[in-house]
Amino acid sequence: MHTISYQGEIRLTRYLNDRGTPLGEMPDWALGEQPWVGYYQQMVLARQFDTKAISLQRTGQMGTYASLLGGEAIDVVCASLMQTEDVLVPYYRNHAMQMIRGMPISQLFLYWGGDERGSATPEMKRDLPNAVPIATQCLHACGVATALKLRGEHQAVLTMIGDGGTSKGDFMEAINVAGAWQLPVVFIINNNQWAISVPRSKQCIAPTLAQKALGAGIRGEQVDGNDAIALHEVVGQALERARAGKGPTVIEALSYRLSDHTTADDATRYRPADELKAAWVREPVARLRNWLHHQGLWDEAREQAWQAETKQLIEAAVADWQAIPEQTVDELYDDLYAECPPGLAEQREQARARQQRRVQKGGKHHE
Amino acid sequence: MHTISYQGEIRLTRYLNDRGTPLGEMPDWALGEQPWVGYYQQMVLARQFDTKAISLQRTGQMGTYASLLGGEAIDVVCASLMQTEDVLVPYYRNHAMQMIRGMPISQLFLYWGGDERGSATPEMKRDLPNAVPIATQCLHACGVATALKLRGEHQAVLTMIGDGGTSKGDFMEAINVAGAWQLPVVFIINNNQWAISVPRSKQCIAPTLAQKALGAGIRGEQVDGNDAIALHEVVGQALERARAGKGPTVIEALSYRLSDHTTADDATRYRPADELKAAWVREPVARLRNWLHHQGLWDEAREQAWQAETKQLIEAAVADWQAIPEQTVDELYDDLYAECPPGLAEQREQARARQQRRVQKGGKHHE
Amino acid sequence: MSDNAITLLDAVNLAMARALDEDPNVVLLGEDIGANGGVFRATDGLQARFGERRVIDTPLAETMIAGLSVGMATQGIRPVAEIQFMGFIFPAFEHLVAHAARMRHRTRGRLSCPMVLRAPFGGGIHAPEHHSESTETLLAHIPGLRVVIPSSPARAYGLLLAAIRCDDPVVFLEPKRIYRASKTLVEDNGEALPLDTCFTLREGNDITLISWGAMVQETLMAADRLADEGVSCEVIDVATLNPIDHATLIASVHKTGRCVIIHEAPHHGGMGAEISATLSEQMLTSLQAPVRRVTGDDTVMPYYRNEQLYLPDVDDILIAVRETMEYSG
Amino acid sequence: MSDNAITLLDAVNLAMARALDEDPNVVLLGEDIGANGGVFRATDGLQARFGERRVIDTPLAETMIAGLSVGMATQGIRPVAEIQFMGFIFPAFEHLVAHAARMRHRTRGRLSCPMVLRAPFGGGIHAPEHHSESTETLLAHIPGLRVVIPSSPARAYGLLLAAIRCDDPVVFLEPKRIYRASKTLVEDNGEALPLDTCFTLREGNDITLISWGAMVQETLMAADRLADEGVSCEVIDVATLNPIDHATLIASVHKTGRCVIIHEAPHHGGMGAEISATLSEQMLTSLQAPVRRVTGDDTVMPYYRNEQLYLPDVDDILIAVRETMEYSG
Ligand SMILES: Cc1ncc(C[n+]2csc(CCOP(=O)(O)OP(=O)(O)O)c2C)c(N)n1
Ligand SMILES: Cc1ncc(C[n+]2csc(CCOP(=O)(O)OP(=O)(O)O)c2C)c(N)n1
Ligand SMILES: [Mg+2]
Ligand SMILES: [Mg+2]
Repeated sequence: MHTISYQGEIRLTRYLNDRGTPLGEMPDWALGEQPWVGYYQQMVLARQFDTKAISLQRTGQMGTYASLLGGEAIDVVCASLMQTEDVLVPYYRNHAMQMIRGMPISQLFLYWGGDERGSATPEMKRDLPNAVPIATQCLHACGVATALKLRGEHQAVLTMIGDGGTSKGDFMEAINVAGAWQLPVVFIINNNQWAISVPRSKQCIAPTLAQKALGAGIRGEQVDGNDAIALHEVVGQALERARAGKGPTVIEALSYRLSDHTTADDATRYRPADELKAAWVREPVARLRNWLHHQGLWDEAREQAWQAETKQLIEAAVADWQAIPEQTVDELYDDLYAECPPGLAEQREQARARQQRRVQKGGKHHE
Repeated sequence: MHTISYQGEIRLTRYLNDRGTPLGEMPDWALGEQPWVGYYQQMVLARQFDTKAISLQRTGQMGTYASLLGGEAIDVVCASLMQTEDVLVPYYRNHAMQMIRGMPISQLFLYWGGDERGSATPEMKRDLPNAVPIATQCLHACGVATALKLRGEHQAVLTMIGDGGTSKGDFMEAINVAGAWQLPVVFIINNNQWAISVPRSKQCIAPTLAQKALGAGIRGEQVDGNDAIALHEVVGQALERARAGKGPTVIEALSYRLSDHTTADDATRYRPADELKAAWVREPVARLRNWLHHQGLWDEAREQAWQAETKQLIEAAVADWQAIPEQTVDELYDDLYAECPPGLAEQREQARARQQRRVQKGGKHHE
Repeated sequence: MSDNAITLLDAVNLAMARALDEDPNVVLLGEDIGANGGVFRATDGLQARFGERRVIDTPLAETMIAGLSVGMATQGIRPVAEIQFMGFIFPAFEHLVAHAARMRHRTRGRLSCPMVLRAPFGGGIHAPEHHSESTETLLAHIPGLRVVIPSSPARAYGLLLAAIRCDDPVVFLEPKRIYRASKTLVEDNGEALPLDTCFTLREGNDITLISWGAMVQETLMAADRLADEGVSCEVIDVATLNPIDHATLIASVHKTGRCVIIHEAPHHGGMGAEISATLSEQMLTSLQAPVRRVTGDDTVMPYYRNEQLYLPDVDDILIAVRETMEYSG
Repeated sequence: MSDNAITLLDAVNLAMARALDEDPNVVLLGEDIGANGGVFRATDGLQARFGERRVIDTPLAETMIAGLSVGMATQGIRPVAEIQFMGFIFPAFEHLVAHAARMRHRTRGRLSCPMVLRAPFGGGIHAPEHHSESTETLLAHIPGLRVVIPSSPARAYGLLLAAIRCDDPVVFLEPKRIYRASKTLVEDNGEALPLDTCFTLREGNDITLISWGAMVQETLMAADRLADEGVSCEVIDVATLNPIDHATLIASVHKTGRCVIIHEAPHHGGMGAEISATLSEQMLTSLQAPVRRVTGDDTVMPYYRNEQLYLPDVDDILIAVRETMEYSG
């Protein structure tokens, strides 16, 4: 005797086609200027930042950098919908989220310039810092959410992960406990189709990544990650559900990594050129701009003015960053423990002497 | 615009009600003597083994032991359906599986008596040994299946895990890669409702554990784990699919841990007495016996004879076990590496001397 | 013995009860710590007393336990997580090394990670495979992670209180072989012990015996026997393996000139090596004999039938000490 | 330089190609090792040559990579798994410690686990956080797990071949700072090097310098400079950290009477401690000066902007050697 003990499904949300034209009648809330123009402006800023960061890396002024190209809509919409007291637990591609959350752009350069102080600004409040290990952030997000819940705070935690990261146990343990404890977390999967050189199809045979949520007994859905309007609806509702104590959500945002994995990567080794070309047609920034034009909310003059303004903003941030003095040797030792233990203090002493020796030898501060 | 991008469901299979009465018309294959009588006999043997092991532990002759009480049908049906060249990757409650796979019962006592040689018998062929870490076996099963696939062998791998174990990343990473690589693995979840003191409901909010398979994009189903006939159908089909290259299956077998977690546990601390009582009504051995009686395949005389026979078998195995001489000190050092390295050989030398010293001091061989 | 005489296990429970009571941010989590009170009963009665929000049974996943704790700790909660046996700590490693130990450093003090990870460790209780390991070295080598091991009821109480109050992540390893070995008087006075000093358990002049965890018992027994033979042993419980209070150890060996280090963990690269190396490096010429290590061997901890073959015993210590005392160039 | 002059990285690739060619049971697996040839190109061209069944891109999960390897290895496959950076090895720990290292012991030889886990390690290439760690100690302390570290193209080739052919599990750590540091002639003759001996790279009489991995370069440079100062250094590359060939080290220090150990990993509980302790314990009276350790400090490896502040350099070695040479009681 066979009976059905469970049924589940995944919904995909999409409002604009690749060119920014509505796929059907648009809902009322989608009409009017707000918040779309703001989103668009942030997305342009994000892309400017990205361009600058890559050029700084190429000219030897910054180290390995993970481009956000193609993820602008996801980052901007998610961060914009978060309340100040919500908590962000980012992954390494969320520069635009971090900016919108209040992290000065100069700090982003500081971080990607290989300096821990990039994660130290008070503007970041209780948001977690960047950290490179894949998928661990999902469990931290659950821990943060547990803390909020214990305190009776009705805020949400938002965390993001790549398509590759969903194969790692941390992600699956996280969505499982988020379900079991009904934690106020929104998990965003930035499914940009590649994990360095490994295509989405090799991570998992399931047709969607969102359906991993079904195994955890929580809500899962897909959204077009290049469609700011669809994102606005889906992420907004998930954040509200979280804040209202209605539990966690997994949102798979379908996007495309338009860049190399990082500046240390060369995607031409493994990625078909025509796939990349096709992806550019669907990219989020132009799509939203087309919609805004179509709606009469944006024009070439505003575009030029905003491009110029953001460029200036970025250049100013670079200058701010470059004016920050080097860390002292001490900073390698301080902040490891609440108080520096005697043995470590001794090592710090020796390191100071060593550094002085190196400087006297006429070397630069670094290397 | 909302569209549905995925739909999935979980099926539950059950043929006999709690008392062993058919829930509806029985399929043709379920009628007749074979294999049900054999299953029943093995289940009785398993329970006899279990009773003996617990009494050996209680009388100080054996260490901590994990009872299989309530899991007899799952173990017996799974192991019986496996072909000799299939590979078993067990968890710590699969004593009956191991017996049926050819492990001498004396070896089982040896293992649970705290002696590594229990996992060393040639009868175990390429089956993996018992190991205590939760969920790791699921990844080993995938590795074994990968090996079989690489070699072009059309065999299946079967592994088992508890309900609690499904919360651990290893399980979820395993079913994910099993799907991605379409590995010939059957994952059995023995959902006995408890992970030591933690009830099933606290592991995961999803109504079934089988639906974790949906997230991995593979087949998942539920089966009444106290119903040997349902198990026979579901596990048999999954093994056949695996051998035929049709991919992996997750089977959640619904059972109940009728024992304490192990002999070191006291379930009365956390488990309602009436829940246990209710579970005894559904238990697998009596259920199958009732069905056999009902079908005229079993009677009181055969019962008595078989009980006596198995008792003898077990006693003989105990005697065999007790006749096995102690390990030598050397065995702690040999078999760690293919060849004992010089430093370790030196330690072995000293250990021999130390052991001699201890024996001379009039101590027992052990302690 | 008075009414307040308690075991090491009781002391662990008492310290947690105290911490739960005095700080609403203290939260316990782990497998089976609630109704069951933990498989060793370390959390016995605490869920009943403090509720399911403060004493939380988790799903079965050690990575998750560690990861949750890190997240909670960044928000000012003080999670005290239990890993059921140290043999199951490995899934927690990535979060301990890459996150707990680095949160403060990574954010230059903006966030911190005041979590405690408790785990019973060591052999000798006839448990199954993987329940008897001593892998403290792996944790003590990690910069930023404090590793603390009590060896008496009083030190269990005082050090665990200190660990919970500490603003750094602490791995607190409980020597389960002596969980119930003896009862001593422990006053529940809320006084923490320092996390950066060794404990000199017995003063002596001829030789310094350095140990931690359950082996402190055998070490003290050996010292008793040696006293009868006229050898005066100084016995030190290292107690905190990272950071180690090298100064106390050096001062003692400076006085005695001889040293035997005793631990249960494997010899090769064990923390005994760090102590032995430091002593020899710092006071080569004042050592009257080579430092000796009495340790577990570099093989797998055997299943319980043979675990006594693995564990160092009093005789092993006696022999090492006698040979050290007799050493001459 | 001849046509056969290759880098350490080339040598790693060459050894794997050879192993794939000579044994159909050898299989490579890991993240990005296929079309991409690995993020450092260690597997460049191998998938094209040996096919997708022999050179397998895995989903992104290190626990899985290790667990799959264990399962495969029990069935006679010889998996050579890559962990992209050693900083991401922690999720693999449970499988390494509880399974790979124990499979043979657990089954008393019925099954074995002939797997290799490769990982690039160490700092100095300006990589992001977690890409620069040296945590070899954590692995070398685990009984049953061999830990091998090459420091030249020839040793990379010979030791990796040995590791793949070895019937024990081997962690093979590649010093990525010297992946492309220099090219030397390596003949692709299929000859493995022993997994249980140190390599004496330079003979000398005054002092023994012991190192492994990338720091062997600085050590050799220091030895050159010291030769100019009239100090004759014996330089030994330990190469296998478990088991360690203590005999060669002891014999050398017996000859020279002095020793400096150089490694990049943190000082506290690093493998330098094991070597230092063993030397002092074995030859207290023949040491003419205390053993010295030149190591990384007990703090987190800084982000790349400051990594040079962390890494020991030639000067640090020179100072330690000079002080050791000048030591008198
Ligand atoms: C635990 C761990 N393993 C490996 C890596 C190396 N690594 C960095 S990014 C990356 C791919 C991630 O892909 P995905 O999750 O899809 O995110 P994306 O970078 O595409 O946004 C890998 C393998 C890492 N950082 N952490
Ligand atoms: C990694 C790991 N963590 C913890 C344990 C301790 N432990 C042993 S059995 C068990 C509960 C397992 O429950 P479940 O998976 O439901 O299997 P069951 O014992 O009920 O068959 C726990 C927590 C372990 N063996 N391994
Ligand atoms: Mg991706
Ligand atoms: Mg269970």
